[in-house]
Amino acid sequence: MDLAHTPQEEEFRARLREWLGEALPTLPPKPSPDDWPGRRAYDLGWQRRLYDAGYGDVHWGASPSIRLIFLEETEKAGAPYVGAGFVGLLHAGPTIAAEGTPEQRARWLPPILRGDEVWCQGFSEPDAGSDLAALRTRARRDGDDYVVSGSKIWTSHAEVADWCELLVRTDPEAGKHRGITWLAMPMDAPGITVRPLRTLAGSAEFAEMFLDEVRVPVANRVGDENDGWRVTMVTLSFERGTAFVGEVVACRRVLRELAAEAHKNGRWDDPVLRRRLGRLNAEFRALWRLTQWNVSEAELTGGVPGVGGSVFKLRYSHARQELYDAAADVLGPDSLDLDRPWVLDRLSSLSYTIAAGTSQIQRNIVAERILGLPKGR
Amino acid sequence: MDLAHTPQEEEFRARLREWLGEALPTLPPKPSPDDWPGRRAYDLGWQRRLYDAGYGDVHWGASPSIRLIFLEETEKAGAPYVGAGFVGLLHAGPTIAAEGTPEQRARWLPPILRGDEVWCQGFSEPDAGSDLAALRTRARRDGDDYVVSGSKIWTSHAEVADWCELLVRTDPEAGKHRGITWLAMPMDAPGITVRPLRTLAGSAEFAEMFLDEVRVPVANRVGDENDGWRVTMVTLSFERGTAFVGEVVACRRVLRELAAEAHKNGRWDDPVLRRRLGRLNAEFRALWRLTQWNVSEAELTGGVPGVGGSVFKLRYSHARQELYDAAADVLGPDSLDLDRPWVLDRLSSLSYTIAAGTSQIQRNIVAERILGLPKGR
Amino acid sequence: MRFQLTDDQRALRDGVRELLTRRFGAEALRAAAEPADEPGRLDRALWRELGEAGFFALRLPEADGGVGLGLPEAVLAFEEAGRALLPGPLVATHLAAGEVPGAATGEVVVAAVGNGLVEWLAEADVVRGDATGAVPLRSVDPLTPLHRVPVASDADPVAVLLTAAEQLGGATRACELAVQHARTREQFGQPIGAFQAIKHLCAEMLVRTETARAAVYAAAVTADPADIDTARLLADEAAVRGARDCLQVHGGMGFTWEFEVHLHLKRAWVRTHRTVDATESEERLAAALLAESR
Amino acid sequence: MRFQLTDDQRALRDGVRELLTRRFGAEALRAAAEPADEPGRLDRALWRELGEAGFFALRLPEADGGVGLGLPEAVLAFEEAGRALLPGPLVATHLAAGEVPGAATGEVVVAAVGNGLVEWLAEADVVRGDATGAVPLRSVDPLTPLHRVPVASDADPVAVLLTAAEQLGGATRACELAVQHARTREQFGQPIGAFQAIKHLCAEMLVRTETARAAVYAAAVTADPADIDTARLLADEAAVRGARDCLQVHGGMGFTWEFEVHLHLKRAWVRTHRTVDATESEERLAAALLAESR
Repeated sequence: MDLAHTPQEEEFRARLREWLGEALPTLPPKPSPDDWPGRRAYDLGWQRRLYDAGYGDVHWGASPSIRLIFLEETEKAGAPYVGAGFVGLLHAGPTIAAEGTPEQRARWLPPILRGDEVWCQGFSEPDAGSDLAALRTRARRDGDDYVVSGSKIWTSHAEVADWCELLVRTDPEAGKHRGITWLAMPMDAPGITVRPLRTLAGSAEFAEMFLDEVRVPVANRVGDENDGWRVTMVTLSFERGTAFVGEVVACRRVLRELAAEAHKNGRWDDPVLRRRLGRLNAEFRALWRLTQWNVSEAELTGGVPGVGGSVFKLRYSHARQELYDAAADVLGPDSLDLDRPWVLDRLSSLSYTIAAGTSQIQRNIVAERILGLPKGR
Repeated sequence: MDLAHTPQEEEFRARLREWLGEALPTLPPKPSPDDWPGRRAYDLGWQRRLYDAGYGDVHWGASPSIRLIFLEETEKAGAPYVGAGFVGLLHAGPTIAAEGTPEQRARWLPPILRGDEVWCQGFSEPDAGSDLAALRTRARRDGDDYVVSGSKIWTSHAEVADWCELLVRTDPEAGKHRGITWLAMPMDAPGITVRPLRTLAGSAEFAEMFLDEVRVPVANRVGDENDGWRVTMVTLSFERGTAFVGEVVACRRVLRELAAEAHKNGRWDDPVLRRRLGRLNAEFRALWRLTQWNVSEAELTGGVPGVGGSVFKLRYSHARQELYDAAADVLGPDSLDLDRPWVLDRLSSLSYTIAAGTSQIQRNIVAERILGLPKGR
Repeated sequence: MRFQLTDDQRALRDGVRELLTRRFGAEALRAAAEPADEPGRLDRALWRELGEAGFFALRLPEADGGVGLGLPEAVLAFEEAGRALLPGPLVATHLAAGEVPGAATGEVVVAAVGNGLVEWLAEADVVRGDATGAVPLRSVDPLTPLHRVPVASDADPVAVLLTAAEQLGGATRACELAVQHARTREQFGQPIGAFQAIKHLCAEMLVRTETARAAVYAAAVTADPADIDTARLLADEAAVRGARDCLQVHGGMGFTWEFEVHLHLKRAWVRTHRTVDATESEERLAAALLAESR
Repeated sequence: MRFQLTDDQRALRDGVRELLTRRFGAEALRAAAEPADEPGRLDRALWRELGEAGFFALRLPEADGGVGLGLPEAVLAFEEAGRALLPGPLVATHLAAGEVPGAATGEVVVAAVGNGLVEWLAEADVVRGDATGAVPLRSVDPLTPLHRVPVASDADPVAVLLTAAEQLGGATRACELAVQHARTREQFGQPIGAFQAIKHLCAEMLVRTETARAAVYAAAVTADPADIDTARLLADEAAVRGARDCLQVHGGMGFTWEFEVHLHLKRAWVRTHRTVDATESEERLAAALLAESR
């Protein structure tokens, strides 16, 4: 049981740090959140920089420890995260790498790694949220194409994506988890309508996507027809181990800033608030240790992520909400001002117990898959 | 909407107060918790005093408002509560009054009211707790008797009871809620074994009861054969409106004592503890208002208690546990000393979210019967 | 003791609800929250209609042209306003009726300096309290424009109570919305309300709401300071946690701008800051315990 | 980084568990908790056996007759002690090894003055700290006799950490017991663990336990003061809430004296008072934040 990295890993960290120190000052200014083409260019540009410096495949090829160090250091240095590259680097890419044909890998992977193409995700539907396998977007075979109709929701970066990893139903007669197929849909195909979806934080971070007889070549299918559920599960579990490394580092920074702000505005003198921040310090220190524990486990089991990701996600999403509630108490009435730091983050923290599996679903997973409790009738 | 009592009610309160002022100083000393015969005599003696003074039937005949005042004033004066008379006065008695024949009422009710006889309750079984209707204690008809075998648990005062309100299964073929019958079992019948059951608080407040071919006359059946579930539901809902009046009054006194103790031992200077006590003050003030609300509702609907009792019980049982957790913080390390006040109460508060319907069951009741949410499949 | 709504009180509540449903229903709420729609403008016609209906003059003596009712009735009206998420400086204008000419009839809009904040400052005709140095902020609640002021005014206990009544209304609405969704939304082949996880969230929402209701109504009857502090603590909790649980029950849908639950949450946050700090209510209730123990 | 148990550490943990299951299993625990059974007596034979197994000398250098292992191994051993609810002044005696003759081998039982309390004072051969004015109290934990003392001793951080390790063991056990019961107990025609209400209680128990585990093990590796404060706060929470949830899952059965969960809860309470106050840990962690922010 130890927490020290190997000399090679520490060397990786030192090199990365040095490179970040040189690269970050040369970054262009960050585009505004509503400037989608600008954000695409910015995020892909950064990915290209990483690629050129030899860090392009850190989310894939590297060991969990290296990935941990990469995410820790980039967050600490204030570097951009994957941004528009998210689905390509962390969902679609790994799926294609694991399940695609050599031709598919050659076609799709290099542009992801080089920061040339953006992917978005077409999984959730209005009537298939927690119950993702109930999806109804229909694909029927017509010659060498699938013809796809239906609607998807919570698609991020859809406005500027080149490709969409799409789950469709190819066999409506089969059981709910069978009959699903994974397709790579070109976003310039006729019949796709994208409509921005405004969230409670006021931003249009997501989109709805309506598909009307969209033709997708059969050659774009990854995995077998009707085997898409299994293919998807690979995708969904891929990033579990290190998914929140950067965020935990960021939350710990926010905590320090909260202490400084409370000290400045006088609320530090209230022991109720102070001890609450102390407890949150414990909380996020522990979450960092849990991350290290999960990463080490993934490393020992050859990178296969366990269900431990659900344990982490449950605890973390609630801790994040508590963090921003504490931030509101540090701010007092200023917590009602969207121009103050942390106020928008408080709003977006509300999605953490919902997105990527609600806390209720996560508790089912933990209870059934880790603890072996029976499914209800 | 008002909180004032009628002049008649206030006159009742004044008379009661005066009487308590005279009666209480003449009470014999309280017997030790392990002295069962002593406790029986003490509790029945008090009931007899109430009866002689015209308060014997206050739990039954009186309006909810009068009952509220009675419970409030007796608790404030430090008078004994029903004690060994609990099941007779609040469960079996009301059931017999509502569902019994004239002969049954004449036989069993006067001794309860006069403090002559003690009843205990034989409902729960080792395998029928939350799922009470799954009870398996079997009664077969043999001439003018039922012959009863099985086991019961959580029977209080069984050692000194004259009668037991017993739920038995008379038709094992019928659906779970059918085939149950309500019997009054004489506790001196041959075949009854009572074994004290020690709780985590260290006391033998409850007992297990084993029944081996116990003969109970058919004439002791209240309600029809196989109609016992309906009969029982009447019993269980009877006391909902005012069940916890005395306890809420007592909890508010405990809160004041905690403030005084904290002030004495210096912990009052800790704002965390102080504000917690302030919040608990709000909590129990609100629970008192909710009691008044429920009592007024019962009065308007002719004394029929609603499901609002589940709302109250849910909130109250958790508040009571929080109260005694706060008491532990007021005491500090002394909270580990059983000779200190509140420490034993803290232990017994642990049963509140379990006994008489766990919080989980209560939430089902609230969700399904008040909010109309569907039963799960 | 008849701690239940009278028939008149029930009629009053239904009347206010009917008016608000007609004049500020779900569609109007959605439209008002559209940022395109001139945020921070008050619907003066609706304001006068409220005035005509007696919303502001509710507690003024009939001799002074008021409705001559009491705090319980005002609490019921403000509960409905909270339920409908009615925008505007309702509490400030209600409290100004009889003191500021035109407030009672809804012709004059009155804002008041609260606990370091002023709501609706720019839209108000009259501002009570010292608003010197007021700075606008970008309000988290799209339906409540806010200014920050350096000084806090002492809170009128009635303002605390009426704010609690609004919180109670918001909590009630959040519970209704959650239950409605849980009954109809299907996942895994059954309404999600059939799952215990959802069922128990809804049950706890109701428990918090009904406990807060008893506390708020009692404070309206007694006007006792400790009862008012109690009402505000319970109602704040019911409103904030209710809106959050409602959001959780709705899943992704609750996270969209179109669905009203976020407006309830944001307004609930605004109301927690309107009068005295919650910590002050806690301290006063603690001090009351100590005083009673002597 | 290999933040996982090594094979040696796993073997050590299994060895301690095997020893404790054999020598202090469920039956022995029940018997020890029987008030008839001379409460407050320590099983000296078992104590010596622990000594022989190296429980107390675990961290002493081999040159001094110790096992020569480190804090991580000690934490694993104490976690097992917590899991088994092993009675006795284990932490005090372990810390005395190498300083108090006979402690390392289990021949001498050592008690220590803690945060206003001394555990096992009457049974101890040696008492460390100032126990003047010690007064016995009627301990809530039938397996831990307690004295109250007027002064508190400064807490050794290792004592804080090993106590956290015991809490972790108790939390682990409570979760196991709850899951076991939820799998087998049937109500309403199915195991109660099939109901989401129970399922989610158990899931949260595991989440608290595993988060505490990461914190406790990390503190054992670094021995950093902030890591130790973190470990104690998380482990206290996991142990106390775990025992309570375990009790809730067991329903009435959990409320009986015969079932071990109440002993876990009571011991967890005792351990929260053994070293520094939790509020002190919170304050130190808050101060650390401020220091890091500069």
